[in-house]
Amino acid sequence: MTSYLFIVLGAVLVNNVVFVRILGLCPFMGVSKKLETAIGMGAATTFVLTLACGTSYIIDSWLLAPNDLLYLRTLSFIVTIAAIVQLTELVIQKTSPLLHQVLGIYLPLITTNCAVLGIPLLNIGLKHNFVESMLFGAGSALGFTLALVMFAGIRERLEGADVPVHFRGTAIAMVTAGIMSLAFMGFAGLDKYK
Amino acid sequence: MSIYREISHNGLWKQNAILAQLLGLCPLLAVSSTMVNAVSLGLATILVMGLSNFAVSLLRGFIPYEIRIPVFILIIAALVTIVDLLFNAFLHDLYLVLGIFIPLIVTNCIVLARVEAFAAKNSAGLATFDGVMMGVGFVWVIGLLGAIREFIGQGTLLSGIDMIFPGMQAIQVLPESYPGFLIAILPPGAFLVLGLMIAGRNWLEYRANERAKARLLAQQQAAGA
Amino acid sequence: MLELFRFKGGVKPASHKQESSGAAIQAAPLPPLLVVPFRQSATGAAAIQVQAGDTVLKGQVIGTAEGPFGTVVHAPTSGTVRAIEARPLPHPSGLAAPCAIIEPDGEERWIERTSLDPFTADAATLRERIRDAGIVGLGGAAFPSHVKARAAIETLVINGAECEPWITCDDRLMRERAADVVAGARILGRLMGAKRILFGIEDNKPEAADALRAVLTECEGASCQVVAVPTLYPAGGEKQLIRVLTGIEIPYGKLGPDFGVQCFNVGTAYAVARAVLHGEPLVSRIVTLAGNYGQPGNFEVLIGTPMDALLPLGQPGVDTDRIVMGGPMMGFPVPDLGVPVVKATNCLLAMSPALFPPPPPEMPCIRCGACTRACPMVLQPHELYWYSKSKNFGKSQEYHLFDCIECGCCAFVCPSRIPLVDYYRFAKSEIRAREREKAAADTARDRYEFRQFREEREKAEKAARLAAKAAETKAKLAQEEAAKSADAASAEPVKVGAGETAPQAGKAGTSSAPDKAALIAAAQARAAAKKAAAAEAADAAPSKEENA
Amino acid sequence: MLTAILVMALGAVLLGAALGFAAVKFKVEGDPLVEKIDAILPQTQCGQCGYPGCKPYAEAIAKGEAEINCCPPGGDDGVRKLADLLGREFKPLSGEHGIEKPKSVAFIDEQACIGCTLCIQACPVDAIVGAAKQMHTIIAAQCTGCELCLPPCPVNCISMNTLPETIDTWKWKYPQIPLVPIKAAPHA
Amino acid sequence: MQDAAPSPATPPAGGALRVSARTALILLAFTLVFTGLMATAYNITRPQIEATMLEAKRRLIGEVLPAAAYDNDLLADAVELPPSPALGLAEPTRLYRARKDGQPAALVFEAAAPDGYSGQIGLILAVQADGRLAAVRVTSHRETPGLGDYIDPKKDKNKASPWIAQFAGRNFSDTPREKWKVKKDGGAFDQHVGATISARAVTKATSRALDWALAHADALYALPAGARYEESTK
Amino acid sequence: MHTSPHVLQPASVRSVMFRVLLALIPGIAAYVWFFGAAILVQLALASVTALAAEALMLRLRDKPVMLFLTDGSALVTAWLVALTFPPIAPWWLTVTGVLIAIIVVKHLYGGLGQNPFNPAMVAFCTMIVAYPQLMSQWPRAEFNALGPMLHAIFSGDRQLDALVMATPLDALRTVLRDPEQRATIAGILGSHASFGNIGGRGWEWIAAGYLLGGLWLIQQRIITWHVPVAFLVTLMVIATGFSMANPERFVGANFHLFTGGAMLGAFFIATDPVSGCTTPLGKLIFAAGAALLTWIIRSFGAYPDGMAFAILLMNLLVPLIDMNTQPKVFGHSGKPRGKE
Ligand SMILES: Cc1cc2nc3c(=O)[nH]c(=O)nc-3n(C[C@H](O)[C@H](O)[C@H](O)COP(=O)(O)O)c2cc1C
Ligand SMILES: Cc1cc2nc3c(=O)[nH]c(=O)nc-3n(C[C@H](O)[C@H](O)[C@H](O)COP(=O)(O)O)c2cc1C
Ligand SMILES: Cc1cc2nc3c(=O)[nH]c(=O)nc-3n(C[C@H](O)[C@H](O)[C@H](O)COP(=O)(O)O)c2cc1C
Ligand SMILES: Cc1cc2nc3c(=O)[nH]c(=O)nc-3n(C[C@H](O)[C@H](O)[C@H](O)CO)c2cc1C
Ligand code: SF4
Ligand code: SF4
Ligand code: SF4
Ligand code: SF4
Ligand code: FES
Repeated sequence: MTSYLFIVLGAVLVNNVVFVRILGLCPFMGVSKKLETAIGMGAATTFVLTLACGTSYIIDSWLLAPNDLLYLRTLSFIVTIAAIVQLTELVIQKTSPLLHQVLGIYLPLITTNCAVLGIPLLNIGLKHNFVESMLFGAGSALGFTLALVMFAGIRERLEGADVPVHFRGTAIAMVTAGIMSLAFMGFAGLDKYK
Repeated sequence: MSIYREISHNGLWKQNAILAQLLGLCPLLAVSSTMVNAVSLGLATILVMGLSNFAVSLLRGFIPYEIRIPVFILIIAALVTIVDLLFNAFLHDLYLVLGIFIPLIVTNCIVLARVEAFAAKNSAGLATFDGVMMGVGFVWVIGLLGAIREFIGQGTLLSGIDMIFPGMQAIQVLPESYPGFLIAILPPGAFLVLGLMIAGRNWLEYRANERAKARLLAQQQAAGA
Repeated sequence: MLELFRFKGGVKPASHKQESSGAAIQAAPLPPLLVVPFRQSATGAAAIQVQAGDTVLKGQVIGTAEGPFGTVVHAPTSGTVRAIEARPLPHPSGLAAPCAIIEPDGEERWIERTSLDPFTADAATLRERIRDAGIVGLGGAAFPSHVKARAAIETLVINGAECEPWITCDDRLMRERAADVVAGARILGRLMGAKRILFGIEDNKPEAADALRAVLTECEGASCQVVAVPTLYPAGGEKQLIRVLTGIEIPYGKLGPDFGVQCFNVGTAYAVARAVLHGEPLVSRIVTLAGNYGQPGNFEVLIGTPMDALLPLGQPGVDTDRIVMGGPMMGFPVPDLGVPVVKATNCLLAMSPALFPPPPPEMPCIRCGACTRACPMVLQPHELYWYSKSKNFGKSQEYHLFDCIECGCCAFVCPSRIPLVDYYRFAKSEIRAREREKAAADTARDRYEFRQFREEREKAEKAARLAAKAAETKAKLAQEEAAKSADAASAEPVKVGAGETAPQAGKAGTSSAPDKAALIAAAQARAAAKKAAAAEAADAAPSKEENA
Repeated sequence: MLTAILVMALGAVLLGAALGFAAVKFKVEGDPLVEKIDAILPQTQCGQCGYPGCKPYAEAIAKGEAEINCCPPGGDDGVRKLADLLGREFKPLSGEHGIEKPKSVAFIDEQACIGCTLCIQACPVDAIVGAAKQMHTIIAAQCTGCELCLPPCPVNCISMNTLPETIDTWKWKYPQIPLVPIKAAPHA
Repeated sequence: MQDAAPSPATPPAGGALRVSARTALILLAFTLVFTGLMATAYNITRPQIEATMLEAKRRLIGEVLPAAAYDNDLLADAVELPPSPALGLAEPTRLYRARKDGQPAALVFEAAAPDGYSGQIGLILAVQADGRLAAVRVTSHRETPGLGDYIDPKKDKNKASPWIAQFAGRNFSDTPREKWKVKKDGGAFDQHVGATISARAVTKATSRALDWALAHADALYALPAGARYEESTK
Repeated sequence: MHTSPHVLQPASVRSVMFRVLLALIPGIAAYVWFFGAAILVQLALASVTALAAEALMLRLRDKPVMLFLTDGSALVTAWLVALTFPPIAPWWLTVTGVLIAIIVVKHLYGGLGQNPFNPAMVAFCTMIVAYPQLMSQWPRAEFNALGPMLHAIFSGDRQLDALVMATPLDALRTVLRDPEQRATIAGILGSHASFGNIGGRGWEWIAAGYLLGGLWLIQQRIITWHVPVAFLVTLMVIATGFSMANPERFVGANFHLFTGGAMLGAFFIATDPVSGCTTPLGKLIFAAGAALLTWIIRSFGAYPDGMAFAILLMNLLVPLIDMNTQPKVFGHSGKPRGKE
């Protein structure tokens, strides 16, 4: 049980997707101007990534590995993920218009979030089992959400700052992300205690 | 001819995937800790971009609108897999270093964006050129980033070149006693250096604008006089 | 003893009361000209009832109330109206608005004054009297008092706190005219059915409190009490005083009566007493001259007295560089010394660089939190500042910008010397302007959409009619058309009648601009030719008016 | 090789069918985005953006056909709001559609008006009243200041007046920060 | 975009089916073509990839045991090792047996030091048949870059004689067991000042692994290739 | 036009900052007593660098140089950098740290008051990540001969075995994490040279000095009680709890409070108004979070003193905390936030 907890905590804090694994940066930079959108994107990603990790585990261990088709991983994963995104959108559109309003515009963006492919691939590298894969996916996505939301909070505040003109916008956002990832290095070594 | 110039200008500078559009950041930041890694992944990206643009523009007549995205992804993923296999076979050390970032070219938004925005609407020649130019735009940025990080971080350039050309040596730029500035090689350094590069681009743009304005003013004055 | 409550925050600036509180109120002499603005309340201007050349009596109505929130304006003295013209007002903008320029005849002839028995008159009559006497809040906001006195309440708070430094007009008023203040309070109390009346006075004015207590000994009916409240700026703010006296907190967007309290300034109460008991409308008020004066003090001044006629009474020092209307915490510099004293003018503070050093340079906010500790409204002034400065008005509203009472406590304590209140005022007026624009845009959208709808409908109707006609008599129609377009250069009546869209019409007009005469002729011809269509359009316009 | 093709073919058939079906079945209709964009536009209905009114421009933006910086009455502020809404990059007002002007209203010189009704037809918000051959007047409160009525007037009797500032419309100015260094123009 | 889109409220079922059938077919075609392409690429590159992997493995072994030291097909002469606490290993690994002229020459196997500064340090060792440690190398570690990472000779500033080289050729007779420690703990091996922990971890793990190899060498050499070794002795 | 108020309390950023500097003096005095005058050299070095960098950036950004240069904030940052770095850090380490703090963390964000991160702590974290070894070499307590230290600071020669010693925190973790040593906490604390009566030797007195200065700051109303109290109490509670549960593995509260940067952090760093929370509840959460993270990183992490990372991590959360801990506005108590 605790090992599961460590997988999640490790993915959220110690090996944060954005700051340590360096995945999912495009949405991290792109949808972090407002807190509201950041939360929406985080929720959508969490949902999709968890599912993606589960399905990709199944595909890999039931379909690809037994048939010696590992080179189809990239293709089959990305296609499945695209389908999951699409189907999720349809399902929530039909069942929960409210949720669709919240997540709808972010779902299509997720396909190009490289974390949704990267994390399932990492799962395989880390030899996680099914439950661990899902937890790792969820933890990573939570880490992504945490990073995104904190970043959005800071960026909202930065909008009023007297940042030197050439640094306004993305440049200072990058510097900020750098300092954030420096802060996350403080968690280094914690995952030693599994 | 001018269309080619425009495409190159777009790819290399104006619409530069990273500096202007902020796409494809993950590989950029993750594998640019040394120049060799950076350029290698960049070259792989060029390869994928050129090929996928070429393939899509050739096949564009056959792709129905509503499934264009899945088909594009299919094409890109296939090409990426092939590149991945090639790296594994011929540049194994590099393959280990670049890790998941080769397959991740699939999700690199620039590739898909270019395919959709350009290749799906243009002839094969133009599309390939566009793909390559966008890729070159990516390569020079990632290469520069890698060079800066490596230089600050360990005072060398081209370390790891022996993974590609066995026998070649890294260039020790700063004296051996340089203590290195590790942070540049670690993730925080990647963000910081990229931030500085974007600021540098802003500054260059700004200066170019100022110059253009001054020139215009001078012209007007000349005309007025 | 009444249990007192505390409000959070507040500051203690040096009070400087004794400079002007020593001497009795003097009557200011009649100025050679009075400038009486028709805009005397916070809610708008009165309707002008006099013309240049009219002679008026003291207390005669020269402007009548417009709408339920309107107030009446009176001639402050007898004399002749010299002109009705726009003059700058004592307002931060320095903008001009219509004023009556009255030349006094020096006789101070009153209109006929009738008193009213407050114990027999019914509430409506009393309220009418208050309105007709032109009484607005004298505590600063100049809100029409009859509007405030409309509700039924539990507790009436009479605000004699006078928490602003330097100002002593209420202090002197209470000391010298306690009987009328209390009488006014009782009238208001009766009017609103108050069970108790609380006089809140800061504890640095014991004489005033004693004077009121002396009068209050014979108080019956409603229980009246004079309460000394701790001296802490802004204890005199309505919300703070109510909080201190009753424990009730009135949020933004709510009014005192929603919680069974109402608050009037002592000067307002006094004016009510004069109006009801003596039939005197509000034509003068007490003004404190304090600050850089040789002879500071309090003066009873006619409304409309130009400030440059009043100021010499206090002998302002030669190094005076600004006059501030109101106190140092909330007042604003008057833009022009020719502006008149109005009902809201409680103090004219003379400023010199020595007494009031110019503000040191503004530094960035260091988020030290001094302002948050000082804010009596428990706001986050630095956040309001941060977002107002960067014009992120949505955020500043999220941080309750409109709860801010502009008391200035935050700016007073700010180590970075940021003129915080200036930013809030900027943001507030910007937001209000945007709301106005938004409302205008919404009406414009409705009207535009209605027009689109109408044009569609007309087009459809026309098409239907045309089709019918065409089926009927093709030849005849063709003939008619030919006749119509005979002298018209360009336009085709059928098309125009069918309602061409606006931009196209515009282009049609511009394209043939050069020859004006021909154009006019053409236009007239066109107009004649499509009389029917035009009539239809004109019909439609009013019908739509009704809809809107 | 064969298994590979089989496995992928299976997936492709399933996915292709699902997506193709979805594309038809769940086609999104009506775009709430247009309303949101329209709410930001100033509703001057002046057509300077190149579209016949604000709503058409809003539709064009929603479709991605129009830039967001073409509405002069909305000014840079308007562009900024659109940029926020759409997640696009802010760009300053494009000069080619005109420049931001202070709000004004049209005024008809009633002496000169010949009652041609042309301006009535031009006005997008029906702010002009009058009948043929009779003097026309503009209801100032409803005039959006679009200037569309100026060109059609055959006698040029319509002029635009900027609205004067009154105490009610007066705005507090942005507090100037006395931090600007006292330094002769550093660099442009 | 789509021209004749039917109203979404009542999609004509036949239309939807037809469209989806067509798109499915097209997608299928693309899939077939590109999967074929990939499969071809895979088949072409497979031999090369396998060769590269072997080469990589051989190179790794070469780090600890020169090719001249044996003449058998080392990679084929392997036994399965179950997870072994003594070696610090939680996963099954392979152990290779080097033989020269049919005689046991060396054992090449992996081990791990669990107590590195920031986690486990992976090692590969070659232990000669005469009980000497041929060499040890770090295969994976997460020690602090620039501080503890000198245990990896690639990162060691002293390229001429990297820190880890000091173990080569040692055995328990020239360095008694109680001296297999870093100097700071009174042992025989150097450490870098300020980064003793990494050195200590590697030293201890090496000594343990050497011990283990000596104890099990005979049994290991005796096993048939490909067999699974059971530590029945304990 | 400037309107109201027309009177201001006599307060200024400068007086705030200089009082903070003053409050650091007792701690610095103890520092000099135990570790020698090298720290004064570092302070001077840091101050000069900070002022130069500040002046340069102000000039580049066209801001009034003298106004900001004399506000004292750069000096506070510089002093905190110097006080958190080892006193025998090579000169370039201090200089680089200060440059990072002032140029990157302060001025790229717009200068005074606008930086979301604590400049001194970013400098510390950057340097400990980049040069962990240099950043953890401290002189032996009571070894206060200036000469060798100056040599260490200004020459490239870092063969300092005689001079340096691990910090108490570092020493403790090194020993505790070595399973072979079978050491008990009590044993280590008694034996090792770097431990004193309460915390680290010398450190405890420095911490007491900071405590004194910090209390004075509270009395001066420059900082409020929230941050130091929440920080110290949280650290105390967690440390006590764990050390009671497992005295073999976890040290007690006294040690945590009186060693490393805890006291400095509680009174001078977590209280940085610019990068910290401003609401009362926010301050409590901020400081408690920082203390918790400090303890976690100290006890399990790779870096010996987690205080800097903890504060930086909490800096990331400041906007969110502030946003969600707004005190109830006058009259709005009990009602949900938001405008009607
Ligand atoms: C726009 C506005 C509307 C008001 N409406 C009422 C009202 O309907 N009833 C009432 O009793 N007071 C009303 N007031 C008066 C306020 O409650 C308050 O007493 C007055 O503004 C004086 O407050 P101040 O001098 O503290 O600013 C209104 C005030 C304003 C500014
Ligand atoms: C910060 C602040 C301070 C105030 N101080 C006083 C004061 O000292 N005395 C006073 O009568 N009104 C003061 N007012 C005005 C009162 O809030 C309130 O408007 C007034 O007492 C209502 O009475 P009125 O309508 O008769 O003016 C102050 C208002 C504010 C916002
Ligand atoms: C951030 C940081 C990282 C460290 N990394 C390592 C490391 O990777 N390996 C190591 O042996 N010591 C490392 N140390 C040093 C240890 O904490 C400890 O001080 C050292 O190993 C003791 O060695 P000494 O006895 O030679 O001083 C690190 C210290 C710090 C502050
Ligand atoms: C109580 C107090 C604590 C401060 N703490 C720090 C600090 O920890 N680090 C720092 O760089 N500056 C600190 N400063 C100085 C100043 O706030 C800091 O330089 C700003 O972050 C610069 O914008 C402090 C100032 C005060 C008043
Ligand atoms: S008092 Fe001034 S400096 Fe302090 S937080 Fe408030 S606005 Fe900022
Ligand atoms: S002016 Fe506004 S923000 Fe400032 S203290 Fe007063 S109520 Fe609070
Ligand atoms: S330019 Fe005119 S018509 Fe176009 S959106 Fe703006 S206001 Fe509306
Ligand atoms: S009156 Fe003229 S300017 Fe005003 S809205 Fe109508 S057409 Fe436009
Ligand atoms: S490259 Fe990783 S999200 Fe775009």
